[in-house]
Amino acid sequence: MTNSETVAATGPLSTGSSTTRVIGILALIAMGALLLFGLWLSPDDVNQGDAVRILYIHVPSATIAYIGCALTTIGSVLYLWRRSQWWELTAYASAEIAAVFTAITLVTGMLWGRPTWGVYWVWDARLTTTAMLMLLLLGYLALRRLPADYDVRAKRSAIVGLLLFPNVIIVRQSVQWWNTLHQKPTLFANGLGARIEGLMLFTLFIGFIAIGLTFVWLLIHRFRVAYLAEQLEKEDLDRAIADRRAEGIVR
Amino acid sequence: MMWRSARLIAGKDLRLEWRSRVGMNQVLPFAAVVLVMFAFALNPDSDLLQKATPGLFWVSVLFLALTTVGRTFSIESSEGISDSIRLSGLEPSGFFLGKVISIGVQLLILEVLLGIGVTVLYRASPAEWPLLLSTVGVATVGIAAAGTLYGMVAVSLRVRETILPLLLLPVLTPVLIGSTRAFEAAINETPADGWPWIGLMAVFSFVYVAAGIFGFGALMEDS
Amino acid sequence: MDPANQPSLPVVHLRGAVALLGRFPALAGVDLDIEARSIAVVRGANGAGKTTLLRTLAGLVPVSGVANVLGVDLVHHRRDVRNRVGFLSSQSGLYDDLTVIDNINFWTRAAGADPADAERAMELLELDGRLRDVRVGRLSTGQKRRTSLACVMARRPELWLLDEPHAGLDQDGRDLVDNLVKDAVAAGATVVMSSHELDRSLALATQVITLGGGTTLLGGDDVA
Amino acid sequence: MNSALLAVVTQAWPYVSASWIIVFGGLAAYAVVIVRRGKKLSRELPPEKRRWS
Repeated sequence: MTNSETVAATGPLSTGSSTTRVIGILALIAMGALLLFGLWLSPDDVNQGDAVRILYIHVPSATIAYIGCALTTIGSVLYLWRRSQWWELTAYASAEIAAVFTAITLVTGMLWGRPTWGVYWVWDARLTTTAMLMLLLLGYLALRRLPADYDVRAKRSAIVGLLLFPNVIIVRQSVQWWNTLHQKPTLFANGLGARIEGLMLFTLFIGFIAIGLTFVWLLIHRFRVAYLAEQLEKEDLDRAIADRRAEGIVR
Repeated sequence: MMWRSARLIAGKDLRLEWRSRVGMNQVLPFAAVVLVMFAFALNPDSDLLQKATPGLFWVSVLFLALTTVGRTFSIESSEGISDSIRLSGLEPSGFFLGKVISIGVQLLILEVLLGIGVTVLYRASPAEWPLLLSTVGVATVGIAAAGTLYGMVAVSLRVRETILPLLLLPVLTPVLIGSTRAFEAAINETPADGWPWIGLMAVFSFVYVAAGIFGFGALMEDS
Repeated sequence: MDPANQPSLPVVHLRGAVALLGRFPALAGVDLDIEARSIAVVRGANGAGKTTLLRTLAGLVPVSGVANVLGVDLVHHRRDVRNRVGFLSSQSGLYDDLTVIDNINFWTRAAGADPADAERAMELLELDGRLRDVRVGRLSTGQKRRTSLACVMARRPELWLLDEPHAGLDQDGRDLVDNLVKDAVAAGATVVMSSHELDRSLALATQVITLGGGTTLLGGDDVA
Repeated sequence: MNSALLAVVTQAWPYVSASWIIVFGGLAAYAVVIVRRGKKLSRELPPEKRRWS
């Protein structure tokens, strides 16, 4: 047992740990496979040609962004209900990572749109909802990063976080209706859904695995960074209290 | 108990509004300016302005809502009032509902006047009154509820002017889309298209009123 | 230091109380006992934490350590003490655009106080005459202070927390405050007030507390 | 219609490579930033504070 004591005494020098190393390696393998299948082994699409290869990262990123957003709402609800810092930090970490994946989804969406629709941005229901998701996440993150006492900051962000996913659902619904009013279903909708199977479906499946593992890996690390940051703040606070007391006595 | 606090807050806010008249001599002229700006931007004689009227109307309402929410909460956090409110024994949910009512009433008045302005300036022809009125009703409740909740979240932060729009406007897109489409359905005399939007906005308003009633205590807690 | 052997828990009982303003530790470990029906005067330089101490006792600030006011544990249930205290802050806490009567009606009804008490407070503080329908924004410091005091009085608080009550008042304004404090204590309340006009407040005080660097340097009632 | 679409689509590969570079590059950069911040923070904290609850 002495080994674990010594480790505890010195403590890990980074946010890494055995679990993150395992997940990290698995993620790298999956990413490698995704690269291999996505760019070389899987065939061109009969209609879109190479452009379909962008979808192998675009679709999983979009899904993970929504999952991250749902996690933020769950975390916020549990913080408000149970006052557990662990869940609040999870909510914050997953919101930030969800924002990264939302950005990726938007960029790849536009890059996919250019060769297939001939234009970078189309008010397609999915893309528009993803753009709104980005704005909602930026609002949450802007609020969460305002310097204030942890409880104040956490409580306010939890209220916004609590409403994040319901907002996304309502926005998605309204954009869906709004979109079908003045635009025929886009190529994107039937292009992917109808005829993807065989090797292409397998590649997409790898995409989900790879992006999913990367999300988990990032989440664990980002959580620990947030945890350390809060600990550091407490540390500074204790020091500030000590200085404050000294200030009184000196006079 | 909650309704008593709500009545007290709404009464106080509306009396405050009546006495300071800021709504009348600042927000209303601002609304008129916005309408005229849109007219210049969209060259009134083309029918583009006519078609865009519902959208312009509701975008103007959103801006008015932002100023109204911003103002009412800046008053609440000046002169040590936020301390007195927390000491006053008012129910947080009552405070929230009172604010929603007072902001809602102020918005309704502005919407009526804006509606008159739009009808005159843009030669809009309102029809299908039941759909129009229910759109105004349910949209105003949604905007007031979300405005109060996010207004309170942003109330005492130094950067309130910038964070309130960033938090509130993206959240209000379903109301903007819903109310604009419902108005268009009314003007094109196809009300059937409009009613689903009323349903969506009703869900939106319900979510925010519920979130406000249960979450507001936590928000009022901190300075 | 075991509270059990004390006859009755003091109105205010703080041990190592820490309160934060944002991230600044305004109170950095305060030890303090104040007995019922006493008039405690809190002195100290600006920024020593006087106002934060009063706001903490009113249950307005999250606090850690041991903090007990009127039998309520402030660390966990600070909201429960709020309807039993009256807090006169350095700011008016009133709506400038509303008249004196509007303000008093609003605040007393919000606190669920008896309208008769509000009426009596207004008479005592000479607010029922010319000033009644004047907007608070147009009042002088002294008149605003009297309006705020009327709102505090009408609540019949068990603990009066007054932040610099004498500041900016003329001679008879200060006499008015002193009489109010005496009446309150006579009626069974306890008063804690911060003050710079030590000549005035010391005359009234039954306990003098000196704050420095967010802690009690003297007069925490030999608690150390 | 097919030939026109084909013409547009054939040069898709620059967009494909751009997408993949942005995604992999972005994620890698983000990961490096997080890990480095973790290291920096870990150094500043005394050992016992570094447990993740």
